[in-house]
Amino acid sequence: MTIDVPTTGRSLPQLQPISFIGADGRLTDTPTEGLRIPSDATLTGLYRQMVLVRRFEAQVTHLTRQGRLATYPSAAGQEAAEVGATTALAPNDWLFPTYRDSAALLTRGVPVAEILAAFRGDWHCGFDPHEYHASPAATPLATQTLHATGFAMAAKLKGEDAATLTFLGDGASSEGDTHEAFNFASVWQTPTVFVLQNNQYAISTPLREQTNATMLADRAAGYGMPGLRVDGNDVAAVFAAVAAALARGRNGDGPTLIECLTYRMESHTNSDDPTKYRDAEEVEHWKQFDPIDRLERYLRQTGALDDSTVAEVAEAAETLAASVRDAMNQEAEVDPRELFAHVYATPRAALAEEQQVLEAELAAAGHA
Amino acid sequence: MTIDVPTTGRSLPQLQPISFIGADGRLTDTPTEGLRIPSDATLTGLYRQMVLVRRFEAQVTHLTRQGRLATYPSAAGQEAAEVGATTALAPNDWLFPTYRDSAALLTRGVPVAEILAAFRGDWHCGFDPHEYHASPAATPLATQTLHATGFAMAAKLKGEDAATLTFLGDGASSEGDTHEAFNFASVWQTPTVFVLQNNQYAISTPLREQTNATMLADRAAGYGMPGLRVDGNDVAAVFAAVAAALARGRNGDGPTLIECLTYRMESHTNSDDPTKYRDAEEVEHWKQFDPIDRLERYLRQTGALDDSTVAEVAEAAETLAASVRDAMNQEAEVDPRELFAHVYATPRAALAEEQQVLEAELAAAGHA
Amino acid sequence: MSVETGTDPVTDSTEVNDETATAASAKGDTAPGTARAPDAGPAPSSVTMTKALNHALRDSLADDDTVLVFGEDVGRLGGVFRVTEGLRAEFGSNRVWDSPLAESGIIGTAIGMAMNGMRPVVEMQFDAYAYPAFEQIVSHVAKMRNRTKGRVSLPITIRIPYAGDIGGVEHHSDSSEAYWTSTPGLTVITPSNPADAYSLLRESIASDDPVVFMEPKSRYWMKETLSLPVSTAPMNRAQVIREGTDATLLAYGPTVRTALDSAEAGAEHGLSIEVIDLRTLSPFDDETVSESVRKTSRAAIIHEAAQFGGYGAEVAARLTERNFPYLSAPILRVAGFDVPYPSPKLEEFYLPTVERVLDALESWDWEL
Amino acid sequence: MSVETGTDPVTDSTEVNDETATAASAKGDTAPGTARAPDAGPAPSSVTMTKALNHALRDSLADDDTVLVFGEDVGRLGGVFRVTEGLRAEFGSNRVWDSPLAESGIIGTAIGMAMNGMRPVVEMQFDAYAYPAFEQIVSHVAKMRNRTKGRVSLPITIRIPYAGDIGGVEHHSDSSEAYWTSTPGLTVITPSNPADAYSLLRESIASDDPVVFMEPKSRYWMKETLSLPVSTAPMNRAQVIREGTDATLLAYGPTVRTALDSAEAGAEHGLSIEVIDLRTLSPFDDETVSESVRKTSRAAIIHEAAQFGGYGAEVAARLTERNFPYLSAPILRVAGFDVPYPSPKLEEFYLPTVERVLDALESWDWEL
Ligand SMILES: Cc1ncc(C[n+]2csc(CCOP(=O)(O)OP(=O)(O)O)c2C)c(N)n1
Ligand SMILES: Cc1ncc(C[n+]2csc(CCOP(=O)(O)OP(=O)(O)O)c2C)c(N)n1
Ligand SMILES: [Mg+2]
Ligand SMILES: [Mg+2]
Repeated sequence: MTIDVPTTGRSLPQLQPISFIGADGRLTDTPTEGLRIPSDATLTGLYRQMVLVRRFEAQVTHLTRQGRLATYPSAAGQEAAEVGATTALAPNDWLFPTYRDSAALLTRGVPVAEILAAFRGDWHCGFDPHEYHASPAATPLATQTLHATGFAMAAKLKGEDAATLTFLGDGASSEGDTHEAFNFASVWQTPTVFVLQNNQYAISTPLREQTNATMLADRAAGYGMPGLRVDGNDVAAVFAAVAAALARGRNGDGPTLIECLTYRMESHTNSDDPTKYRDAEEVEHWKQFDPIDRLERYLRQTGALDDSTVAEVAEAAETLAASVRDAMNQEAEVDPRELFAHVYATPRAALAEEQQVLEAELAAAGHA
Repeated sequence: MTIDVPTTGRSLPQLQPISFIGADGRLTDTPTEGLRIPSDATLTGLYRQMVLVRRFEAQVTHLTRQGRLATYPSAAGQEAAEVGATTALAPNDWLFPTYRDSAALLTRGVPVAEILAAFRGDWHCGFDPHEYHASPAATPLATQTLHATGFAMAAKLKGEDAATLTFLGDGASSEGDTHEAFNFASVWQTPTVFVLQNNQYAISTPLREQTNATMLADRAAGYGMPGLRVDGNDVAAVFAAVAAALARGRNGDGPTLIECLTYRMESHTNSDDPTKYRDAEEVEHWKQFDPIDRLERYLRQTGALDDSTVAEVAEAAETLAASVRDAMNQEAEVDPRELFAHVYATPRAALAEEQQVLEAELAAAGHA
Repeated sequence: MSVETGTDPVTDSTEVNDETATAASAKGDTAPGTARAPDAGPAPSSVTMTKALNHALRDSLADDDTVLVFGEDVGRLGGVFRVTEGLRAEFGSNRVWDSPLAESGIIGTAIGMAMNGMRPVVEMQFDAYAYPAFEQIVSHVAKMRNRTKGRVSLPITIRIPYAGDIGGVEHHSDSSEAYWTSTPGLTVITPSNPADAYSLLRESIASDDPVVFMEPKSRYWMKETLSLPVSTAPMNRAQVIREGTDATLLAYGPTVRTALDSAEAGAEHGLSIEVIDLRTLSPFDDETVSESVRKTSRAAIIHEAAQFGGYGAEVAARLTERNFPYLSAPILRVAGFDVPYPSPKLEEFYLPTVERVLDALESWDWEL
Repeated sequence: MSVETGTDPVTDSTEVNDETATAASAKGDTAPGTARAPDAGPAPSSVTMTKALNHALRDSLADDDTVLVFGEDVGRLGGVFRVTEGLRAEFGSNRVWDSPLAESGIIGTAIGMAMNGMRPVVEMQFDAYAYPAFEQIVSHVAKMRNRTKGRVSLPITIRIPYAGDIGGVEHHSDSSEAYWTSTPGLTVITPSNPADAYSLLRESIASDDPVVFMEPKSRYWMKETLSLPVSTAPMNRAQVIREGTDATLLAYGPTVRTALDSAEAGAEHGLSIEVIDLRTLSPFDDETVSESVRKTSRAAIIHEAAQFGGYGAEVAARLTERNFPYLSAPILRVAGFDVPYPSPKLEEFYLPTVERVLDALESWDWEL
């Protein structure tokens, strides 16, 4: 048979997740597929940002329990993946997050109130995607993976030096859209990095009922795309892997799938009841792999971090938390008339009529 | 990290397609992954059936050109995959074919007129799926792969000794449903065999714009499912691989993906114009891999086939062709009232009213 | 059957929807009284709609071995709205289980199971999340019986929590009924109270036609004092739940409450308003509704979905066609505005309220 | 602008749809005359609708670098209906290309491209094959602008060949317009003749709103003598294409021909019938249509899709709401029956015919 096929790099990822810094805060001897550990300066920045986002998540979860937000899906425990991946982005790159990735948006520089507008119920997307180079957080699972692919395709067609990064979950990996995105990205060789946060659960459904594969990174081979399995709680590994993948993409070498092994420490959202589907021991067990603890230990060893910096970062985190409280304790202004303002670029007479109906109702009810 | 994963059989298929009988009619020395060549008796039966379906396809294509059928997608050139896979089914197994797989339905015993009813325009599905253990030929691509998975799941839950086989194309492999079917089948370990007929084109789109993978069988690893790449024009290899996969499935060992490398010798359907997207030389080139020629040569060498059997089979093929002509030259009876008969199990008053409208129109137009 | 005020679901963390309930307010309710007096059976107790649905599933599972319940998080967790709570423990994971996260996969495999003699009852977690399964529902579930001349029926029940008014974030509050009602081949049912929820779900599961069973999320926590099992008016029939002579209000699911409240408010203005709970959207119960409209000569249909192309259009059009000479005013529609479903803080302005219904009633020229 | 009888597409094998055309009969047509007199330009020539569409794509590609054309078989083959013929050769495969076979992938990546400044024009090969993309269209294409307060617009044109009457096998003849028109955020357009096809497609591509552009397959081979470019009445406006005083027939796409023929036949019975080509289904041109209906006091809407929940329901409901005192009869609907689209031999009984329209007209009480 004479089928002409690309056979380069046809292989499955190594079984052991790529990791630089072990749970004990020491360097591991895991093979790292040619990746190099980021500098202490970079790692210190990552440490700082992880501490900030952890405090952010805790604060928002707390406010949600108090009823200030409608719902909130926290990424507590997943800080290394959120921060490591997002920090690797260049300003021109675009981020395509999900509902789980507020920490990534925060890292991307989106103001707190704009991130949380959706969860407080003010408006579906509170920020300007073009300003932060980040798409609205997607709730329909896996759909954003295709947006990231298309965006990157346009960048490639225009000759722009930009890549895209999209997060998705282990659950979302089962959706048809994920497959289509992997395939389109690889056929078109778009500069797209798929960061699959395998946090072991899709709401209540454990990984082993989601896939029968050894690892989700094994999917990549079926698309002729490199796949990596990374210790998702080692921010050094996540950063290095994502940065290399983004560089590959910008270099015209196509997409990469990076599976980050991690764990969702909190419930799915505030109203979930995880006792129905997982043991307290399992959560306990994962605490020993904490991404912040291990990095702090490591950086103290190298001398890049000392008590005073740790204290300074902790203080910055408290300042952030206070600003979250301030933002969420303010009532957001919502104007009912905006219901009609943004549906179409081209005005519609029938919508104007409906707006009049609403205005009359508002007037009758004594609204401003 | 302590993620518990199944690592058995984690590997990519061998690069060389599994093949017993080469294009030259001689035994190959390709590694065959533990499969064994079928007996001469079995191969003679497969030869016979391939000759019949080739004649069938030619006859139907001819009648379609004459306008007796609305459209027809021929599987000429793909007889080994169609016949080899379908013959491996046990009576209790179920077949889930596509529009391309009339040859499989013929092999399954569905009467000619009932297979062709859909293409002649009589009714969407002309046969009783329960009688032939074959679902209606699916036109929405890849959708049937999920039906085959669900059917097999029910068989498994009921403890039935039955497996399912579904055909899909290289183009259909890109649809989200294909991914979901692979995944559900592997997570649930259903007795399902996915026979992917990679005939190099999806209408006009060549394989290399459909996937960047080395081979489509590489997809299997990402689901923890065995994947095989087979010379799809070697009926011995197809039969052996599918039979083994069906046995695996019935044995409780889950699904298998089998990619059959083959080639669509005819246009996509009668109204397609393949000169727009492929060279005559390419078609010429593939003729040397013809599935029937090579098997005939091989069986003549082993002595299982001689001139008289070949002549007898040719005669049977002509008889079949005549019966196809007879069937298609008869006018099918279609009763307009049947429009309303099968939509719901529970009768609807509004449909009865609509039927009266039609009856009145028919009466006015002088219809019976 | 007596009536209680619903409790706030927020106070009972195991009984609430995991994504949206915190912001949801329980809707205190009077039961519209469609339940027939139960036969001698268990003592009446207070039952929420979720409990009634749960009971119906349990009884269907117990009565018929072929009933299967699967979908996202319906097993261990018991569904994000707890409708399937306890069923996995009671019937085992061969009858009730968590599927991989893929809606097309869920419907597609349900089709295969139904072809193989099962009665799958599947859940789409929120109605925007039925959209990935749109092709399987529209091209197969709705059409299989007709395609095969009635030889293959698909007794599938697709449970879809729908509509808003629970403070859900984007994509969690759609009313998708028009997509299903405009698809021939589907039966579309929606209960508005616990008794109907029980009775209609049992009938849906027992039906040989595929049923889209739409559960109004904002009514999930509505309570009735009820003895289960209960048998209410049969499916496919609408029901007059309040008698009146001046106008007819038509409603279903979440807006039945709005209609009853509007009738109450109308009474204060001296209007005698009849209220009909449609219960089944397809088929439409022309007999019951036309009879009422001929009596009152005026009608309005209330729904949450956007007005343009909504289900109310069909209701208005067919009532006008059938009753034109009896009408003293056009059939009105009181519906959501023609905009995407808004974020929680704006939904009160979007949803049809008693005020909007009364305004519509006032817009009629009562001298006519 | 003069008119020619269409030639039978079967005689010209390069100009026909590859799946269904053999059984298709060309519809000889009179052009309804919506085109404005062209400015001084190329000499008039005979143009089919496919050629007009092709010309519109070519001109849009030439005028605007951000216009991209991709989808299944739109490149080398020029689309199964040849609408994109020659464009890949002319503009190169960075502007016009064949995508992998996955509709959700096509729409999802188009969204990403549009976010990155492009104007993708994508084709869904048949309208049942837009269903796999339903979630991307409904949850993202329709909602992105609103979600982001107008910050992200998606100037995507989704071309969908739709409707029947071409002898297509199952799933090749759906009329899916009701799904799109009941989705706020989408603009839905359908031309009925070559001049409008050109002009409306150019406007759609230039629009900042996403447009579902529905091309009536049975009109593809309709010819008009025309100089391109041509500019007809603007999008979002309906057009009176025949004046009359006794009744108004509303039609769009494939049924405009039926409406004109019915008006002709009505004239023989002494009825003066006005015909309106809706051209844009969403938004609905209330002004033009209500004016006509107030004048004639009677109207009927004709479409191929099933009546229940079809687009005609919206038309009938809103015309009645707005013009009730002016109506001397209910707005009628002459539509397909409430059954799945039938196989080719039955479509003549399913489709609304001139006879069915005339019967409906007769059913009115003309003394009223
Ligand atoms: C298409 C779709 N189906 C279902 C849901 C409901 N849902 C929201 S989150 C979730 C689980 C997602 O799990 P995973 O992808 O692992 O991400 P994680 O929440 O763990 O970050 C589900 C089922 C959805 N949002 N979209
Ligand atoms: C969901 C869907 N999209 C598009 C089509 C139109 N279509 C029919 S056959 C075909 C190509 C299929 O190619 P492949 O899967 O390789 O099968 P082959 O025809 O080569 O046997 C396409 C695009 C379809 N039938 N279903
Ligand atoms: Mg997860
Ligand atoms: Mg193919």
